[in-house]
Amino acid sequence: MFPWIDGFQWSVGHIIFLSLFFAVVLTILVTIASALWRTLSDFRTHRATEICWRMNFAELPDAERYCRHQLAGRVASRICDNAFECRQCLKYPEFVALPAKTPSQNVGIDFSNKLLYHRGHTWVRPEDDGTLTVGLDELAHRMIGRPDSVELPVKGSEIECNGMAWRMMKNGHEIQVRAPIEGTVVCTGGVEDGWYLRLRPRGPLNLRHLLRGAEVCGWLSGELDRLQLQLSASKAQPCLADGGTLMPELMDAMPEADWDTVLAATFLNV
Amino acid sequence: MSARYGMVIDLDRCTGCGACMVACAAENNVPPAPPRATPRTGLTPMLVHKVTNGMEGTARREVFIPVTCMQCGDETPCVSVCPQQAVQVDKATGIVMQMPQRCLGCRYCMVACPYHARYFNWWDPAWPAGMEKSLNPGVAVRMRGVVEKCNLCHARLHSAKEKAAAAGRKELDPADYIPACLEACPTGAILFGNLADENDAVFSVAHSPDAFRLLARLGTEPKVYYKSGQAWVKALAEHHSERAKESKHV
Amino acid sequence: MSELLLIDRRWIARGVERSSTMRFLLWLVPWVALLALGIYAAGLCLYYGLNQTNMDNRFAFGMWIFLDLAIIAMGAGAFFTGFLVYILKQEDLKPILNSAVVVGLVCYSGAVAVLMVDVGQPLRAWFTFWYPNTHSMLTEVTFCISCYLLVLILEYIPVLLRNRQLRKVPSFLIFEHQLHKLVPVLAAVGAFLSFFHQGSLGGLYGVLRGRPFVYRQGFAIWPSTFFLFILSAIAVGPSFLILVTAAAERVTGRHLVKPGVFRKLGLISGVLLAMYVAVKAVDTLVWLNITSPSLGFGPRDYYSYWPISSTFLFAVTVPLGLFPALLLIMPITAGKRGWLLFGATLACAGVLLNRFVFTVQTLALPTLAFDDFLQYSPSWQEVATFGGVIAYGVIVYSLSYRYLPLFDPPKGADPNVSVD
Amino acid sequence: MKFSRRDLLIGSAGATAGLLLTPVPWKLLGDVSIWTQNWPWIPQPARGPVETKQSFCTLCDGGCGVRVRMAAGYPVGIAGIKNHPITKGALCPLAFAAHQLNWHPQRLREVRHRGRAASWGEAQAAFEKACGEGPVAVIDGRSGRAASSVLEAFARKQNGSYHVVLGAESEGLAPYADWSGVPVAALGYDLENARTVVSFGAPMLDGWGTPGRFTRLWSERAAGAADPQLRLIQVDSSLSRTAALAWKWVSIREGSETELAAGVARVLLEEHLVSSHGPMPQLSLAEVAAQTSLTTEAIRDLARNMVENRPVMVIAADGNPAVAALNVLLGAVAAPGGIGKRGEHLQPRAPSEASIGSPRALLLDSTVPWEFVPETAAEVFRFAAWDGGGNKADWLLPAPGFLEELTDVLTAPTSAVETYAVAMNLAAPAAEVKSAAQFLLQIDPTLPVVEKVIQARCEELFRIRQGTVYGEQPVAVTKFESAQKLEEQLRKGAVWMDDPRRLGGFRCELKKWPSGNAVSRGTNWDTAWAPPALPALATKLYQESNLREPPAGRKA
Amino acid sequence: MNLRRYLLVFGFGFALAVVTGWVAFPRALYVRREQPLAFHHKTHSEKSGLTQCDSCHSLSSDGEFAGMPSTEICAGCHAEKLGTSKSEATLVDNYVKPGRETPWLVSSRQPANVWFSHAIHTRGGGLACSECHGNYGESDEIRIYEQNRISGYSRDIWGHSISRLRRAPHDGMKMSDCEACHRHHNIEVGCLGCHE
Repeated sequence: MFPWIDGFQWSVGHIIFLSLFFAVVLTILVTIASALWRTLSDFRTHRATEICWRMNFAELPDAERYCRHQLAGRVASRICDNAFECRQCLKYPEFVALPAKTPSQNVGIDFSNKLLYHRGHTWVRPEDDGTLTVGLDELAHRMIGRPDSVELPVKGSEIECNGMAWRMMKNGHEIQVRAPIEGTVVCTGGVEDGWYLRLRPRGPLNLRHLLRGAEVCGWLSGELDRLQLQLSASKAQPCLADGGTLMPELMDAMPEADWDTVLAATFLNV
Repeated sequence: MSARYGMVIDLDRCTGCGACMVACAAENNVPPAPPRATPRTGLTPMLVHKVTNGMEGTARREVFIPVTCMQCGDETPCVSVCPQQAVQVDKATGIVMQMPQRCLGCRYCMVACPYHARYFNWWDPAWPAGMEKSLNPGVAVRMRGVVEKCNLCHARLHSAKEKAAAAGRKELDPADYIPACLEACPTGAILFGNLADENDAVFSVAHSPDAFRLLARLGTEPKVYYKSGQAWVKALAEHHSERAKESKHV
Repeated sequence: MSELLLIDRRWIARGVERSSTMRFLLWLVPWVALLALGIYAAGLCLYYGLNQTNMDNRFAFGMWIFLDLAIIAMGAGAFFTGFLVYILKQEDLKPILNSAVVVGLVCYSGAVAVLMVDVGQPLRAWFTFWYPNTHSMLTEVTFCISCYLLVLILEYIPVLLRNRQLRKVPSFLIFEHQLHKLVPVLAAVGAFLSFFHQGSLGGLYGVLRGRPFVYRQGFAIWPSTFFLFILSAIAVGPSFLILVTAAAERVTGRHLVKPGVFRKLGLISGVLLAMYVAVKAVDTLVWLNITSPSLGFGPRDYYSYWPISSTFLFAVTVPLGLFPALLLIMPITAGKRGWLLFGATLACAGVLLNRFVFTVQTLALPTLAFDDFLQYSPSWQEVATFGGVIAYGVIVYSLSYRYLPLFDPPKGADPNVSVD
Repeated sequence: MKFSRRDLLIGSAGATAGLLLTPVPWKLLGDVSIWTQNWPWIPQPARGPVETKQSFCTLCDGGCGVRVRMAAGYPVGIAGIKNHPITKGALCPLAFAAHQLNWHPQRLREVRHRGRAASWGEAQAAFEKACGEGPVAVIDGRSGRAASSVLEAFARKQNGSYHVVLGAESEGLAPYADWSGVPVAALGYDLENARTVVSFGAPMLDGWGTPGRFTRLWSERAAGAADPQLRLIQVDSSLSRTAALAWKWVSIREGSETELAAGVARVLLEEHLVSSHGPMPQLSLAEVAAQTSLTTEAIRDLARNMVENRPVMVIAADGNPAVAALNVLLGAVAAPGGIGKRGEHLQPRAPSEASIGSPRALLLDSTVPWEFVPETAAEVFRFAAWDGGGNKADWLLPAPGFLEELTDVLTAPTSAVETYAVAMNLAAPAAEVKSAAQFLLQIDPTLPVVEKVIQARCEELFRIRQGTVYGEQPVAVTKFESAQKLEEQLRKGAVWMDDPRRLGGFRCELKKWPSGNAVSRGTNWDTAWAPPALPALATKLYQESNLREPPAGRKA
Repeated sequence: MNLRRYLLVFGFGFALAVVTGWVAFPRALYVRREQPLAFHHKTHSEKSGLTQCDSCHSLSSDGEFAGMPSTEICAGCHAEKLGTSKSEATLVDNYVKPGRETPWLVSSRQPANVWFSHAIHTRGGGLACSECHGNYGESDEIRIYEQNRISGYSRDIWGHSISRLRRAPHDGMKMSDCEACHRHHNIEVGCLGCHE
């Protein structure tokens, strides 16, 4: 194996063989090492969350990737391939100019036009002092009801858009709420306050990727349909009469449903 | 000095008594076969085959062919195949050396050997109670799971070397190095010596017209020669196509 | 119980339909039993030594080596598909790539496991790396197989990390992401390694000048069998992939890949097989008329024994060589699934028989004129040990199929409808 | 801060990485491999000083000289003695593993009474009781040894009887003894001077007589030669190993030796191939041919071959008088290269008494072959080193094994010249053993002591001043200055051999052509010679190379 | 971001393993065994003038090396107690009087599969004893015998430092040490030149 080991020969064949072997082993090791290194640096440069989000997004079926403009009825049909990152979307300006056609109907869940919604069922409210308040939307509330416990990030910690904002426990299910936007935690609220986080945005404020107005209505109705299908797909008895409203404390009402899947489907999990 | 130790076995002198086998086994601490052993799973570094000319009645002839490691010279089949250099040809003596302690028991060398002169330790070596007192101190007992073969009574070469060194000689005395098999042969059918030395008796006999080697055409250059006046024996050993009927071994 | 169902459910990728937990467990039971038996038999061999087998001084290699050679040839599909996809950019084969990797991993790790039982001193196996004899084909095999096994594991990791639960760990997901970017490098290395060890497995026999039945002349340091084994391996690899995938489809009752993929694999397999048969024929003629006679051995020294006779040689070349090749190439047959599978089966059988002849027949034939033609039948320990390996393969593949994205599901389908 | 499962995983990952940079995995890997090279359950040879000694093999009455390598006080290797005057270094295959025989699984290690373990004390008590109640018959396998004289003396004092079981070779000589009145023990074959040896089924090259004596002769004078100095003609029903190597093989129907002998005799007489006039056998040549399945021509050829190249001798496998008579006819009796009469310088061997009668007890020496099973009602005390299996002995008494007993080695039955040697007890006994002589000496201390007898015989040899002592160098007895020196030499493994002498001094008369039946030995004892229990090794080797069938029931 | 914390935990595990492997492991690997009696080379060379190794560790004329002197050699002087030391008493009472061999634990003993001829190395090769055995002959203490728990070898075979770095020339009697010396004197011997 090595010159000082018994059986080593300074012959051409021997040298060639061993150098080939070492070359191969080296290549393999270098491959592993570089993969590890890149992983590490992704974390250091805060790109990790985005990559995770994009990879998960890539796995989504089309049904879960309707573009906001389709939801708003501005275009007939459009599938997002940009991980819902309208801020980097080149098409955004031309579409947003179009008029929204979706009528603002009652989908059984009330939502506010003052709030900007994220597909993870969180909303963002810009405050006057330039901070942003983040809370859970009505649908999530109805589903989860009163969480058994809430684990909020400590003040001053950095939050990444689409990364985990805070963690809640309900009936043994872990719910990792996605952050609607990146920023630094200024102060934290709770269930009683109706909001959970107050963030100071990183860099110039850009909320373009959040749903608003007509889009929300389309989006929520879509979500409700999916939720219904999800729940009836699992071994739960039908619970949503047409036109009926979503009952509160859904998770308590149907403990045997496959909530892991449901929560993941509604993005209420990282 | 670079010797080429080899043998000439005179088949016309071999009575097939098996003394060489017993002496070899005793010298090299070969354990007795366990009850489950078959003739094909035993250890016989020296093995005498009984071969007939295939005729019947009074025309029938028999010959006994002792087969051991042929100590192949060039193209040694077993050496080149061993993955971890557990077999090598000794430069000084030409002996093909098998190292049980290095062997991992892949048995590739046994597949490579055309003479079936290599044996695998299928069992842990075991002797009847007390018999271990009769083991030859010059030879290490092999462990289960390794290949072994004739090393030309290497323990005897060792003591010959030691004797020479003690007497301050560089060359060892041929009388000190005599493998067990030919020491045991009652008819002196086995001749042993240095094939590289033209004055050595074995050299001239090996080059006599009666001398031949097993499967010589394989080109493995065995250093064990055979000798017989009977044409059919020579033909049998060299030309494979003339097969012997009902040749006995297993 | 329902807990178990839920947990099992949570590990299955979202939006794909899999058989119920019960059915899956029932399916596993017999295989686990077989695996347990195999482990017991292997344990016997390791504890008491190889006297547990029916190998002997003449049959130094037995059923284990023969089947190892066979499954390693079958596993060639892994590196070859990787080579086609990443190096030759045959993107349409991508859907079966993961499945191919698993098949390769199973075949190679299984073979290595059996080898560890087969050698008399497994604890010293590392000597081969420490004191390598670089002239030995076996050294080449050992180095290549162990390196390639490492590569296969690395290729398997990304598939593994895409599991629904594991991917929740961000670092895993990122690592998978990064490693996946580098997989082409691994594919290239893997192709290089497999090329050499598939070859050296043939060289293993080709260099044996003491065994005229397998001794071959060749090119540089490599006898002709070196190249023949490569060719036969890459020829049969895709066929085996077809069979495995087809079997998976049969068991799961789903269409896993588009028919086009089978067709393409079959075509590749067939063409290569045809080439193999041609080269093999030439090689056999050269050997029988030049190489073997020069060593003093004629055809009747090989083919005058029952049950082994020239029919074996014929079988390998025509009914199990040329015929399947045609089945796999000709559109009329290759178009029909049944014929395609039949062809693939024959192709695999052919290589199986070829490896058998090289391993077992070689040892059965006497070299000394006064020696006999011997026969050998494996002991139950040998059979069981290998059965264990097969069980291991089935189990690993089943688990991978259930919990990992082996055949990536087509996008845009409604998650509730069983799409795969 | 609290530790999560994730911390544990990461920590162990770190530990794994760190461990690779320590000697732990690598040293363990190495040490485990070394362990496989020195597995504790694998026996290793003892360390200790190595020395080489000389002695004699006493497994059979061949009296071959052995060179013994001793390590840590036990024999570890056997070889022949080059300058042994008769065997010239040749030995039978068994001898090379004889030192392992002492550890053979069938070695008798304890006294057994009717199958159950007993003590030496009980055995002695039982024997003394028996002696008190009636006559004792003592049976010896090899007469004339110092130990034999102890046995014989005991038998005499107990007014019991002393018998000797003859080996096959001696049986073959018995007819001449009957015809000439010379005791069998004094007769032998003068092979060294013969030029044609006709063997009627005797395994000449397969352990006959002193193994090695004839094989050595054959290899020097016959092997491989088309027209050898020494012609070996083998009459055998099957292609035995001897037949396969013989100059000529005469294949006859099994058991028709007597007829063939008659046929040959008729030819010899009819064609006047022999000078002497013997009685003509009744059988006609045609009848013989029919019986032996030979052609009459073949029989004539055989007869002519016999006289072509003289001196010739005929050797029978057993005591067949018809075959023996051929030697008389051929004038091979008391002639060089024929049947010879040895000098008897040491005290003549006691004649074996004809009838066993009905003794109270029967004592068998360990030299009696296992196949010898007397038909008697007496209580049998059997000495043996190895358990030979099924037998009728009431008492089995463990006797010394190979090189475990001091004994003298007398002339081999087939030898034409007298020899004398001493086998030393080189090896410590593997169990608590006693020879028959030692056993009897405990009972009756007045009996002669083996050492003393040997000493006396050495003095006798010194006194007669004949023969030569073959040690490192051959030294004539006349060169020795004292009997002690001579004994010393013999105890070191030298062998005394009488001077070669002109044979003769006895005649055999054939009144009528003998029938095949052996002359009655006065007993109905089965005395076929058979080898002792085989060394584990030899059995194994025979099993693996079917050179011989392993003797039944004697597997290691 | 708790990346820093993970690195800390990783480093802790790493350090722990390294320390264990280099410090604790070597101690745990060997079992220490006492010699039957405290023999001091120095005492013997000074008091009785036995300065030559082979006056006790004799080498016979045909090259056989006695190794540890037999009890009868000791008895040559110690037939009766000469002094008052405890170990001498042990020698005389336990071994000389009953005529038993002293069960020395030989630190430099090679395994059974090694054939080493002192004759060839000393008479043939002209090596001094100390070149392999160091100056143990002058030492005035008795070595504790350290035995590897797995391989059963004496610690002297591997050498005293687990890393085999910065060793005294005679420290270590592994195959590689023999080879190194042979290479240095360009002596070529095959496997069976030194193995049985």
